[in-house]
Amino acid sequence: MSFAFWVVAALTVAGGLAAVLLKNLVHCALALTIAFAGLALLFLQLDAQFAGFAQILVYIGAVAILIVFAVLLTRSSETPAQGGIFSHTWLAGLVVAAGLFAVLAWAVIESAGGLPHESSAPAVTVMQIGNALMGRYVLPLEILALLLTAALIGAAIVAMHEKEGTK
Amino acid sequence: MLERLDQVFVLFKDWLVAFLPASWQGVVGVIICVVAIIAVYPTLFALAVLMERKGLGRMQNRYGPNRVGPFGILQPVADGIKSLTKEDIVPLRADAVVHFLAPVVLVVAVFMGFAVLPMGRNMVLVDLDTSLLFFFAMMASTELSVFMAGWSSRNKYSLLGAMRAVAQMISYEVPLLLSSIVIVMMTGSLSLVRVVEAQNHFTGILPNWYVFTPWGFAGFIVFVIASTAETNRSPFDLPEGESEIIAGYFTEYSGFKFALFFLGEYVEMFAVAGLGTTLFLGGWAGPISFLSWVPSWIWFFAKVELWICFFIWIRGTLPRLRQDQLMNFAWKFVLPFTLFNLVVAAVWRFMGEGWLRWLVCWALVVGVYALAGRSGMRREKIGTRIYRYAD
Amino acid sequence: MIQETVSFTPLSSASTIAQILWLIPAVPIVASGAIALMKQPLRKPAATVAIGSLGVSLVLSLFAFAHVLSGWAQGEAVRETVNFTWVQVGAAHVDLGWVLDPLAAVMMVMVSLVGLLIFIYSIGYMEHDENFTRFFCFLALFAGAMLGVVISNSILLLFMCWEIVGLTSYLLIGFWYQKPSAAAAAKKAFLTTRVGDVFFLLGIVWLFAQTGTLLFYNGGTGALEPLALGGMLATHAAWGLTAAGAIGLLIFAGAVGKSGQLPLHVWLPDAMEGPTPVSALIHAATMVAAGVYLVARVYPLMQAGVVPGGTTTALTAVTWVGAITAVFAALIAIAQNDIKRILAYSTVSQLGYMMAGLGLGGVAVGMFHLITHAFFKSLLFMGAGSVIHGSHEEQDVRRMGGLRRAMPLTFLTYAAGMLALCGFPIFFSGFWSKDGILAAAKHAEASGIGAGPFALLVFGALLTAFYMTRQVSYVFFGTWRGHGHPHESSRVMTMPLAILAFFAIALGAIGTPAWEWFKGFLENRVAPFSLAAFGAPEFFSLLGTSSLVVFIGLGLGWWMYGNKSPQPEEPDALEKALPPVWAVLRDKFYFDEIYGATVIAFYYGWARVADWLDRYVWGGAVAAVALLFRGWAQLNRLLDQYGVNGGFDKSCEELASGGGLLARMQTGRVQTYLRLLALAVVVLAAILIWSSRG
Amino acid sequence: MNPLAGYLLVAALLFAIGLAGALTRRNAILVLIGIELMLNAANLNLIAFWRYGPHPEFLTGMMFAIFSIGVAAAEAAVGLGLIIQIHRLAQTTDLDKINRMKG
Repeated sequence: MSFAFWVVAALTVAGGLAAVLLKNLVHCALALTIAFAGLALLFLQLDAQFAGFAQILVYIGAVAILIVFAVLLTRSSETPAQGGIFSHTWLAGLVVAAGLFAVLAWAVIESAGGLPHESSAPAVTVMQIGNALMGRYVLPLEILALLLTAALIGAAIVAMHEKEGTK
Repeated sequence: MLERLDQVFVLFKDWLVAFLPASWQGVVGVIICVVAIIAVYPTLFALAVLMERKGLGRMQNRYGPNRVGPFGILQPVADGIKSLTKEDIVPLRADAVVHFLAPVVLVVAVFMGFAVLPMGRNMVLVDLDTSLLFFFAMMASTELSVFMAGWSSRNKYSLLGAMRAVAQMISYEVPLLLSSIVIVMMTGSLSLVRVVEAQNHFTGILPNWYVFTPWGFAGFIVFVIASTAETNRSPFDLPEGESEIIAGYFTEYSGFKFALFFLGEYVEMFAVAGLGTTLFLGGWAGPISFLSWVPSWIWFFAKVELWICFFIWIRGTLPRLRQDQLMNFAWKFVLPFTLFNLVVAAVWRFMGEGWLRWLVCWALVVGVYALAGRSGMRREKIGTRIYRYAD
Repeated sequence: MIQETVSFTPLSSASTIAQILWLIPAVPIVASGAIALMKQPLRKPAATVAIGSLGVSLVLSLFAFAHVLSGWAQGEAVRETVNFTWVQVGAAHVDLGWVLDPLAAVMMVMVSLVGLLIFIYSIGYMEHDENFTRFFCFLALFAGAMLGVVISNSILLLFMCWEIVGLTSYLLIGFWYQKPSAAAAAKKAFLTTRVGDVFFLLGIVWLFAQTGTLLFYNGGTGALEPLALGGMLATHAAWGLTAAGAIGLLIFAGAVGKSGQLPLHVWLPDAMEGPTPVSALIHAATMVAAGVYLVARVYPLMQAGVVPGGTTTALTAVTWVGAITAVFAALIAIAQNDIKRILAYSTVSQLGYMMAGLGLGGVAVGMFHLITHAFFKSLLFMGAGSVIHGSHEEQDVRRMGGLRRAMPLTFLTYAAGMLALCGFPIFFSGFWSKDGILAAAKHAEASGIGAGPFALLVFGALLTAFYMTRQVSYVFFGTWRGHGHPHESSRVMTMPLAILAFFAIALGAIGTPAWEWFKGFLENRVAPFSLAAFGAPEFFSLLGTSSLVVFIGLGLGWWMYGNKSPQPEEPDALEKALPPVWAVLRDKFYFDEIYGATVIAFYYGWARVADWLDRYVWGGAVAAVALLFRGWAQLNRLLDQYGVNGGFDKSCEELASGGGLLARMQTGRVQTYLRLLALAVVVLAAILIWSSRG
Repeated sequence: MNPLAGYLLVAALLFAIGLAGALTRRNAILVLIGIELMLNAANLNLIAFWRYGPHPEFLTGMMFAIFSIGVAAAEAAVGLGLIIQIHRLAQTTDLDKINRMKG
């Protein structure tokens, strides 16, 4: 395992932790973007340039901004959450999450021996990705396009203000 | 000789690197390039500011800066010194960390963009297979810094400005991307180097730049508009509309941070202009066949400067848009037009050689322009507008 | 596990037109779908779409017809099929497909042409109806399904379209559902035809069991091709029927239902509650003829194993049913007063003729009558519609009269239709087609069927002439006895009448004994043109008989009803002559009553039994259980009251806490649910890994 | 240490963190953030398996990741829209207060 990997991984995990632990929601969102960036870097380390940059474009460019907008629109960053930022059942949640991590980690460790070892970087060009998208995966692509359109319209309608007078 | 002149920077780098042990050469080479970029563009930025101020002065029938140095040439230096020496004020209730990070993130993100711009033959830092995507990813992450700046200053003007800026950038990023997709469709590659190479040959003496094709031209127009908006230049400079919200998201910035923002803005301008040049105007390729002996990097920077001049000229000419006009324009005209441009490109691609496809595609483009203009930009009666940014 | 695969068998032999034959039904169906989406006020678009779609079908079917015709002219039998697998279940697969052969070609041209005319006519007729668009939606759907029936090469596909046709018929009969009578009629039609369809379905299943395919023709492996037929002939069913014959009869039962043959004819007259164009299109020209077409389609089944000059049990059955229906319906028609009912019964009787024709003389004879009948009967119906329209929605013939002056064009066309129906010699198509049937009957006497059918059919012809004369003289002669002033209908209604009238007269030319073009076409023989056939003695005798019969009928009718305009109140001429007969005829041989007394009564009875069972047997059981529990509860109460009060309270608490536990799980807080979800994931993952390790 | 295992562990950790966030925070938006984290962890797994899998040339894992990125964008848009609407309805995004479905 390269040194860079551990650095980036640490960065990512730290970002994730901060995202769920910080008090101010905007800070959480920003921390989240750090996590996203870290993930993008991990993707790059995995020779998945396309996915990495798509990650940055979509998550940092769009999702993070969306979240921030939502935070501002719901005034969640101003209003101090009375009774702490954690729900009163936080312990149970924490236990469950920990349990999940334990199980997953266990699974990985268990099977660590059988996992494939360091292999040379697969030489995939964007051309190939494009061909795959337009070839074998064209149907999912179309469906995804449909879904995105639906989501766009749906989100717009859900978040729309019914002005007085209209229905 | 001329080849050497063309490759002068590359050769220089190699010469420098040659002093080092082989194991270091790669790293150091990259570092040199980075340093070069970081050195060149701020200089250009200083020139651009000077040019802008003087140019605007002329347009507005007054002398621009003319005190510092001969014809006020040293004005930018003076500005630099001033902003460096000024006190750096952070508002009391501001979120200090974010407030500090914002300009840094902006500048970093913007400079990242240059990593993939070919500024001359063999003059690209990294020739990524996905460089265009990378570029846009970087551009996208500038939005975040803008928001950080606006939000962290705890100032309603800043917040308004940030919101405006983000909304505007997101809305215009879509057409920006889509208009470049056309080029990708034609070149069959996301690599900017390929794009330039694809344009760098001539029919007769005329170059085959994409801007001269119907879809290319349409894409070019859209790209110019969208990039103007993306860089918050007038007439899309609502985010920093002095008359409405002081200086928008960097109202609360001063001193060096302010300078950084200023720098970031202009460098982003350069970056976008460089991208546009690469995509539509043949990058470092010469405009006429018998002029191709002129070093490639000269062409590139000439074109970029031309682009900047155009920006300045527009700023001196057009009034500022209104928010609703801005959005309507983005979603009702530019987006549909761009989307259809994709179709035109596809038609072009599959109609094969011949004069017919020129005819058809031009007709399509013009027709759609007229159609979208009529339907999308119909003038509604202007009633009372409600601004809801943070309701 | 069913995976659906739609793979067209690469059929190089099939020509382009055969390949795109599916468009013919598809276009109207799509159109109806489009119309269904239109809002009520969009009348003109709806009509345009419907008519346009059917126009397309007409053009296509004309092309198809031309194709077949050219093939025939070059002397080879054109039968092109396009089959594809619809459902694949393991090895077994159900195929669908369509066929283009003379039979289908002729039928599809007829359906689309008549349909088109009737569509146009409906614009005028339904002008003032608020559900105009719905009407056209149904009509288009019907036309599409009907064309589907015509072209389908798979009995399953045919059955599907058949059922859609039935549905649309139901919808259209009940189009004015606010009229209780219409609603009832729709229900009646639907249920009655169901009875037939059950047998039809049985036939299909049996056919599949026998031959393992549902395709009619499939390059040698189809159900109607010698290989399969041989197999079916080998196996014997009950009563000396071969499997082929039995299946044929079962399918024929379906046809009986649809074509209103005895004893399932009862729905057809009531179906006249629907709008007149519907009566003309569905219940005169096409749907009821679908039964006949079906029989013609599966004719090889019926005919299987016939010795030359002989006949089969199935064919005999068909013949008798047809002949009896013909006379029987004609008799009833005499005593009806509703202009459309008369036509309805006449339709039933004509369908009887067609069946008899099929049974006696083969496909061509029956189909020829089907075609001609389709034209003149729809002509008559639309004429009737025009009359009804012109005399202010009056349907009782006794309240009309003298309309020949009021609406001359309608009168002329109607007269043409009427004469064609009566089989007026030489000049009218009906004559030739009916003569064909009579000739076949005469010819078949030798084949052991006996003289019965011939006699019946001749008698039927006489009755036909009689009741049509009665109707016409009631409606068009004498003096106007209705209220208000009759008026001629609009051009859009009369124009189709004229066109149909032309066909009603001219169509005879293609089936004269001198030039049996139609017969030749369907049976793929060259049809020489020889006037010698007119010289043949049997032709003359036949001509003599039928003309004589027709003239007697006309004369009798005119003598009894001609030009005297009886008041609606006073009894009918025939009633005066012989009341008891009249009464029987007027009440349709009490068929509805008989059914009411038997079938329906039985159902009521059964329902009552079921009700009783529910009420007392099952209900009683439930009541008993309830009683038991109540007793138990009583006991409990006693226990609690005396002594174990604490226990009682305790149990209450138990219950409460239990309920509370359940309720507490429903916190309505999303995180609780999410948590449970995650917990489940954890457990699952754990189990998975545990099971997979080592 | 096995490279793939490292990536998987990081992914698992991220997933757990996301889950914890979604389960323990009061604010609805935070729940969404947690979900985003989980999604990204899954993506990381996909990419990692693609990279070290037997047939990277088939691009399967990569495609999964790309599609899931796309879907995640849609999911975020709709989810945030819902949250905003809930905020309009209940004037709060505190999930402890939003329990109308309480049985």
